[in-house]
Amino acid sequence: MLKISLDKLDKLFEAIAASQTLYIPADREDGAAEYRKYESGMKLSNKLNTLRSAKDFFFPQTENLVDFKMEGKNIDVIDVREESEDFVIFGVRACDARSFTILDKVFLAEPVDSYYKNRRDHSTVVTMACTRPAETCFCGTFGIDASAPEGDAACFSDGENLFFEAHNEKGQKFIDSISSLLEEGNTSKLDDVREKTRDILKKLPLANLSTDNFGGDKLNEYFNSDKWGELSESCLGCGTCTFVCPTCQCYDIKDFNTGHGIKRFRCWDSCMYSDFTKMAHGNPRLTQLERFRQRFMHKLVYFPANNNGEFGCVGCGRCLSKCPISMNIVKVMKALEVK
Amino acid sequence: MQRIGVFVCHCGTNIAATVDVKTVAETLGHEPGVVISQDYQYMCSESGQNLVKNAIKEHNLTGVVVCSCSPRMHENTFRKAAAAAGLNPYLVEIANIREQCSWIHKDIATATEKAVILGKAAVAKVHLNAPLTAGESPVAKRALVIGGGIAGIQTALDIAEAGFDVDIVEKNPTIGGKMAQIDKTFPTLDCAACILTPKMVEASQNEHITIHSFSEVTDVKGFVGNFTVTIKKKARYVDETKCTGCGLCTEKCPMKKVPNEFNMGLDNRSAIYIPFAQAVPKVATIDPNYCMMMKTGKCGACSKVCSVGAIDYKQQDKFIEQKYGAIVVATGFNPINLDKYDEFAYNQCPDVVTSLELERLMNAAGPNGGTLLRPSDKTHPHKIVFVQCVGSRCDDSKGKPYCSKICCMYTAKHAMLIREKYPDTEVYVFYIDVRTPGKNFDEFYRRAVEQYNVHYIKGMVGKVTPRSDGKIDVQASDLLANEQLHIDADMVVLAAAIEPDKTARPLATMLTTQMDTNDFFTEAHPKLRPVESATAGIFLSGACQGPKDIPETVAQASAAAAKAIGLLVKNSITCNPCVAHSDELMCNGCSSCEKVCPYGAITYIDKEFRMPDRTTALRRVASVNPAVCQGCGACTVACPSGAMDLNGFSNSQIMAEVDAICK
Amino acid sequence: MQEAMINKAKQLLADGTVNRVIGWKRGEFAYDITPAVFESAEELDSEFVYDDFTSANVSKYLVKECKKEGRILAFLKPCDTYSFNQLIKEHRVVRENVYIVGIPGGPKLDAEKIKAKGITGILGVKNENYTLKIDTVYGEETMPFYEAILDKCASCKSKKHVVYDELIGEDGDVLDSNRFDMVEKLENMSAQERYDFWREQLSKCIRCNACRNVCPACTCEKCVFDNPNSGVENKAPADSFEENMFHIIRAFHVAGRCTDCGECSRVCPQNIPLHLLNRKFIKDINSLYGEYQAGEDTTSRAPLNDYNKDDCEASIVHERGVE
Amino acid sequence: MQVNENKEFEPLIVAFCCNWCSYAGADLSGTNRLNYPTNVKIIRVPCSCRVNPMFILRAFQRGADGVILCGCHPGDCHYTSGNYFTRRRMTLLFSMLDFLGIERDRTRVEWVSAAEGAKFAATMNEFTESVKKLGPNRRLEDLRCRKQ
Repeated sequence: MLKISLDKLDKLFEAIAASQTLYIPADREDGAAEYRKYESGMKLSNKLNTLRSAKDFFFPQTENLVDFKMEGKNIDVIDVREESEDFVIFGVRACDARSFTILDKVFLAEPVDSYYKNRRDHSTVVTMACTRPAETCFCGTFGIDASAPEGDAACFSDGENLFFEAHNEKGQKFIDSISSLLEEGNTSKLDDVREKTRDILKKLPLANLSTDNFGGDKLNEYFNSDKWGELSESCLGCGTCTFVCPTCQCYDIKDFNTGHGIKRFRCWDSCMYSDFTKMAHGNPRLTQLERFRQRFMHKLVYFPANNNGEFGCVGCGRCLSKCPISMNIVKVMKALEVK
Repeated sequence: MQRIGVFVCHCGTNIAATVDVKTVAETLGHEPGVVISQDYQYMCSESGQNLVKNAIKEHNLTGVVVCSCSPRMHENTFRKAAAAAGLNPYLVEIANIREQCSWIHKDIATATEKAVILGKAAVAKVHLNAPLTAGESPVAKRALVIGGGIAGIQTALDIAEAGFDVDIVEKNPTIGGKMAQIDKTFPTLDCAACILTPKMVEASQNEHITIHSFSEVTDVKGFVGNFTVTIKKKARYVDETKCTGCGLCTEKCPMKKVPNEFNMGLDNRSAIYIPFAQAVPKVATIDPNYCMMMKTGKCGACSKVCSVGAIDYKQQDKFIEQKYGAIVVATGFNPINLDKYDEFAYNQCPDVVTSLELERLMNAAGPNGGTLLRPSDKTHPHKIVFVQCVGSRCDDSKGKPYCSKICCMYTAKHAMLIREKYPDTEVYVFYIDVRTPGKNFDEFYRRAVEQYNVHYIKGMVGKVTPRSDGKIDVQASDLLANEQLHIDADMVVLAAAIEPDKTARPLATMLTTQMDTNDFFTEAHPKLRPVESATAGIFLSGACQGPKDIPETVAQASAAAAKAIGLLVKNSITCNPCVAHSDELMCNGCSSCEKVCPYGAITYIDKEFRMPDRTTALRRVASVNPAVCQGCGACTVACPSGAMDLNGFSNSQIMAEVDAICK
Repeated sequence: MQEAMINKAKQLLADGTVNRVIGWKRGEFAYDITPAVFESAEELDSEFVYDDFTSANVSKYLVKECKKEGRILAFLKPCDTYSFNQLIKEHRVVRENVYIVGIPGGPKLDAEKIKAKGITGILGVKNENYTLKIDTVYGEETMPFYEAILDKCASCKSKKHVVYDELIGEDGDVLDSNRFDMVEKLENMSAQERYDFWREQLSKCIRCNACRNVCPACTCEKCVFDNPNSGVENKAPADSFEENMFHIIRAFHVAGRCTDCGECSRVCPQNIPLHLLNRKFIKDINSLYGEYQAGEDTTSRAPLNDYNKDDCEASIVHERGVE
Repeated sequence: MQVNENKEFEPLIVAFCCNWCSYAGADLSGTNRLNYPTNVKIIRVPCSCRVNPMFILRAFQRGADGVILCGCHPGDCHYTSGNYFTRRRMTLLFSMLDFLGIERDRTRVEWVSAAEGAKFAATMNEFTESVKKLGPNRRLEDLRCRKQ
């Protein structure tokens, strides 16, 4: 496999950034990792994952859709769409990489979301295999191998070198573009590392969590489960889980009056919010129980029902560590399963 | 869809000289919702108003913006015009392009630009104006006067004179208050009782006046025109309706060692008593703390001698509830307690007295029958020292920061009376300043100094020490001569500061009126509304509002009566529709709004609401009484959820103006 | 402690004093503890937990709980009692419907602090003489207890319970805390530095509303920021202004009401030190209008619902400190 | 913010004036022809205590460079106590804005009575000058509202 020595990462990043915009996970001052636009000298974070998911690249929290310009009693409609430039997201973990597939199923299905597609088309996703998964990881539950991530191209560290592997044409093009920095390397140590990682993955506390009892056919079993009351009673109705989630894809479209025009924009919405999908007649889900149920039913039942059994969760564990009251999909799955 | 008319006034050249009114009218004509935009020479003139009225009818306008002078000038004019044309008057907004534009700016271009922006702000606001209707609230045709001193009596007489029923609530067994205890009045030196007691009798005989003596207000509910007051008639153990005031019981009562409050404790009364001969009502009262019958069950002397059987040892407090349209507070004042003034030896020496005690000592109905004698040995004093400002104009916590106002004059009166009656008595007055602003006041004071040779000394008394020989050593400084003085006086008279009655503060809470830090009631405006409290329907009479002498008190009492009558003659009152209102669905019931409301207009009710989960729950929500709310808006900012909003100046209206201006 | 609490809860359930108990429920790991309502002795025995990670302030749940049938037992830490008292003051809870057992408070642990040390794959955490023994899939790790405590506990203001029906353990005292140190540090920076500091912090905001929704002072039936008719509704920080606006107004709305329980910063997924905004108001109130601790009592007037005729003028802001 | 032909920075000032004192004071400065800059635009409110901090932030969001709040002198409030509440609210709000690094001189509270037309004009002249020195409001503006 082609490889580069880890101490030459700077050179690699410089080379990528010379031709297109590069984003890498970097540590910010408070210690958390976030994707940042690469600038000289920036160091790759050694954190397991970024605090916010990578979905922002394709589905940003807010996005202007169209402007209306008002002059007296006239209104002009202005398309504010900008063609995206090519960019590389480096160091995406297996879970986030899978989340893109899930988002694609939503935004690239007819009618195609052209804003999303534009960014997706211009991106190259370079993933990186995990070597130190955390207790909150349960990507395996959804058939994801943290040591063999998807993406256009993937890379693997054996502690000294970074090995590259292309998964498609885009990925191959990316590797070709940096091939001058790469050399063929021996993967025997890497194989050990991967073996070890897989061992660890098996030992994680959530390793045995299974989706066997969930899926598109479970609507009736779970919708009226008496567990929802107990599960949702401590839910604060905040949007933390939704906003750190790599697969949550609900949004709201709003108009902002700037004084000299209207900016129509979309922004993330959360099914946990009291005004979620509020319509002229009111709100279809009046209680927090219903809203809470919606989130988990969507991920575990509705989404697989509409997407050939694919679940709306990738087991990244962000909600497990960020929920203010530590209620999460794992607890929900375990509670529902118990009959 | 809104149909707004814009009317730009030239105001002759007042506006048109600096603002290009045509441009303003034309530009505003392009604003969303504006269907007609006109300019005219004088919009406030008859024909200008007709222009507006016709436009309202012709274009079926939903809102009107007049760009003209200040709304303080003609807002009402245009509101009336709109109303006459069938448009709700509160759908009119004024853009002030004269006082706040053409008159202060010189450059036509920038002034015009600003006028347009102000016009746009008004258009933006009027888009959100809601039609408002001034509510009406009925007025109960009865007044309550709290306090039966000269202030309360005068107010009650004036209100009764106008033909309205008035109730006086007096906490003591008789009305009359402080004035009844005073001997003579300055600056005319006529006898206080001679001028007061006829008024007391007049009050008791007036068919419109009901006197609740020995009574207290215990609860006040409601609002202007519609108060419900609970009055406690304290048990006096004598049936008021039967007692003839013959006084036989007071003579026969064996318990005669009760300090006599009326005479400031300078002599004693019996356990059953009538405070003084001219008391109104002239009804006996039993003091249960001293009555043998009440304490031990053995006696009953009064009951035996009472030929009408008025004595009732088992009498209970009685509560009556009454509706009033107006309430006048006349709770008066008291001299402060001098216990903390050790330097003046008030508690050590009986011959150190307060001025009010001196009044009683000199009064013909007083303990000495009008002869001035020392309380200690009943001898005639030959040297009397008066100390001014005892506790007045004081920075420390013992006293009061304010001037008690009446002391300078009554001390001059005392000094003069003593010198007149006892020329062999020397009188010294120690003062900080002598304040005599009042008709014939300074002349009066000068007479004391010049004609009666009262020794006025600028300086403070440092220490008063009773000596074993019965004399009192007064150590003082003479600031003008810059020397220390020692006077061996026979008597010392302290001009104690006066303070509001202790019942005033709990009463203010009940009435939701405001008090200052000294517990004087706060008037609605210190200059322009001196006899009204900030709470509608509550008026202030006499010294409860601030230190006052008798003429001022009577003047204010009549003024308060006039204000109360002005309210009582109305069958109903029109309420300002620009008042706060609470959106019950958003209200948290947290009480923040209530805390900042200066009028007590906000109350809370428990109301049943449908909850999201289809159950119902009881929630505490704020409710604004539009008859009481004056529309300041303090509550709207105190409310975190924005449930509280203000008609005419709503959050969205003000923000629309901000947006328009900042556009 | 946990044992004593379970016993107390069982006893109060058994004698009918209460019909349910609000406390905390064990999670998947050592630290992911969820507030929960228990209705039976069995539930208490199997799931009730009170340990070094039990930090969530349950007083806000009582707004909802006290409207239900019967009385609820609430275990309140000292800081939680201030929140509850403030809710009593604002008529948001019905005191009689809650039976309060005061329990000793923190310091409580912050799992994020442990993870920040690079410790991961956590299977268990034990406190042995104030050294944390952390069992992980990668082997055992240790770290000093006090390096892992929550920031809010590091500047604890009081160990005293201001409202309770009974206590387990001794009551403590109000403490001299260093809680205003960081506010002061910021005050002493230049305006530009302060601006840069807050821009960096607030630009992290994702408007998840966790700070607001966890806040025991934010119990509005409808928040202005969720209300389309309020004119300031916004769902996402679409501009840096909106990031500022939300946090300024939120802090202003709880000014004089915030008890400084620190939950806002604890729950912020983006680690924004939001409590500093509240503490700034508290510090200003203390220095300008006299010491005031929200939640200390249920009758005093909140500083913003009160005034003094001699209050300083707003110009004091322009005159003091660093420009 | 406005930029005139000379390209000199012209700040936009929003002045909230209470109906009873300051608005009347502003009228009086008009009656007496006491000039102050056109930059100042007045919004009438019943009492200074009606001004919600949200209005002030709103003004900055929409492009105001300075916001001044005028009310009756303490003790003279038409509603007796409104301005006392205003004083506390604004002191705390301004302190918070300062804490966030927003220039202090963009906000101000001034007590102007109905008789103080001269004071009103002087205050507005002075405030406009001081905001002019600060330059355009950048720290508390909403970029979406900036005029292109």
